[in-house]
Amino acid sequence: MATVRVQEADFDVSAELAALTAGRTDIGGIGCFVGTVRDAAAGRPIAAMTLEHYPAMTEPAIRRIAGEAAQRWSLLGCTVVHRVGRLEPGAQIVLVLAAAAHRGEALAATNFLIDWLKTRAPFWKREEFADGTGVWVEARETDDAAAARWGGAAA
Amino acid sequence: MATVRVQEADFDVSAELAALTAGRTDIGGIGCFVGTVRDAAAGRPIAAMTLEHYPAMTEPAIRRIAGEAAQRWSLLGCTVVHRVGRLEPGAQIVLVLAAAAHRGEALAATNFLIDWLKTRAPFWKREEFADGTGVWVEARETDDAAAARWGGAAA
Amino acid sequence: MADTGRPLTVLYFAWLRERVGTAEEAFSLPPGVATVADLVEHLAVRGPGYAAAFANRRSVRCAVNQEFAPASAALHPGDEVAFFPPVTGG
Amino acid sequence: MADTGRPLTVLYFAWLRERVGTAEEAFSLPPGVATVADLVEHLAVRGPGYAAAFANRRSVRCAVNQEFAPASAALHPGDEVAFFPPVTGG
Repeated sequence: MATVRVQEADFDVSAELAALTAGRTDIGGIGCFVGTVRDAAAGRPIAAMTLEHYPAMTEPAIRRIAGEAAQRWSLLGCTVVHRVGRLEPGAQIVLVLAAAAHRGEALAATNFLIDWLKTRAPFWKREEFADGTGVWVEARETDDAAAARWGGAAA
Repeated sequence: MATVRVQEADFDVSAELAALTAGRTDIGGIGCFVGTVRDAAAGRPIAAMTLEHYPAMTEPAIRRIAGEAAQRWSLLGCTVVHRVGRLEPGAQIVLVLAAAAHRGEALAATNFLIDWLKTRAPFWKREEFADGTGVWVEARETDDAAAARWGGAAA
Repeated sequence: MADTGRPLTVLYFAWLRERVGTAEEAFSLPPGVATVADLVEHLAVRGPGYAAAFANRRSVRCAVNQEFAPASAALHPGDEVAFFPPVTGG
Repeated sequence: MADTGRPLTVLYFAWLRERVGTAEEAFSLPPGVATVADLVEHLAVRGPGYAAAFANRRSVRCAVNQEFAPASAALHPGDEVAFFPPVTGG
């Protein structure tokens, strides 16, 4: 039921929303999160960010967690699009959409899915500075704490 | 700083996102909620929903609460669009966008703003049935409970 | 009280508007009406539409000058007072 | 153990890939390697790139057959084992 894609191309939020809700009149609300590339990391300006992933694992893992979220919050639909490759500041990185009969479920599922993507989906970000050097982003402990809130389902 | 509009016309989420983030590279995430018209109320099919509001009060009240949310969650931008008039099942009713450096703030602010809109913004919905009769929607106690979670700021 | 001549504007929304039969009216602050609660008592006896609108006072909310206001809120000449059911937007 | 001939596939991502110098390699399950932890010990002494990749074992995560796996996870011929840093997507 979930739409899951990992792609280099950008995505259009309205088009994804339209696809999620097409022909449906039982949806009361859609929660949404769009992640974007910031121009600085720890105060240092970045020129770009490159995302790598583990293709054989990524989509199945996201699909599984989206299925769990759908059950847990009675979702009527769910979309996850995650970009990979080189992205410049301001670019969209990730989209989560969760549709439900009521807003509480839609927003809780959106929150859960983005927390899970940040802590359990096999993506790695490398930041590139103006001088051409780069560093792999280190995982943030606050992200693990955010995912741990959800209990077993996030593991 | 907030963009607030009450209008009969539909809205385009991508266009609102683009306007919110135009020229900015300090945003890390945008939380979003889209409310839509459901085809049934308490099990009874509805043909349409008509939204009435208190024009002199609505936009200033939303603008004030958006300003509070911006302070509380260090928002980098915020958009609220609420439609009025006659809307059929599947139509978009309300849009909330909240942009922040990090996802936690963006999603918390989105949640707060939609809870507040449901319980404190002067809109009233009238459901219209297939036979032409209609009823004014009664306020749900769960909505008040959702708004009460936020403490003083929601009052 | 330099302003006693300015009328009160009273607005009605949703089913209060339907029952009262008008969306807006203006009149001088009636003698003895100092608060929102006083105004409700004054309106409720104006006729059957008003009586129906204010029959269940617990279902009526009020704003004075575009701000939510309790029944105890003071009224002044020139105020805009709105009566409406609990809100159901979003 | 009908399948001892099938090689193990080992994948490296992010800075582990950079340090090891390859994204993927395949070899028969070495004698004495029964778990992920055994494989890490085996790889860490293969050369300076491997040694650097596995120097801080607390920073290395593993998946076996596309599922996150602890150091104690058993390995079998034909498995796909991936090593990578803690994830940073989203």
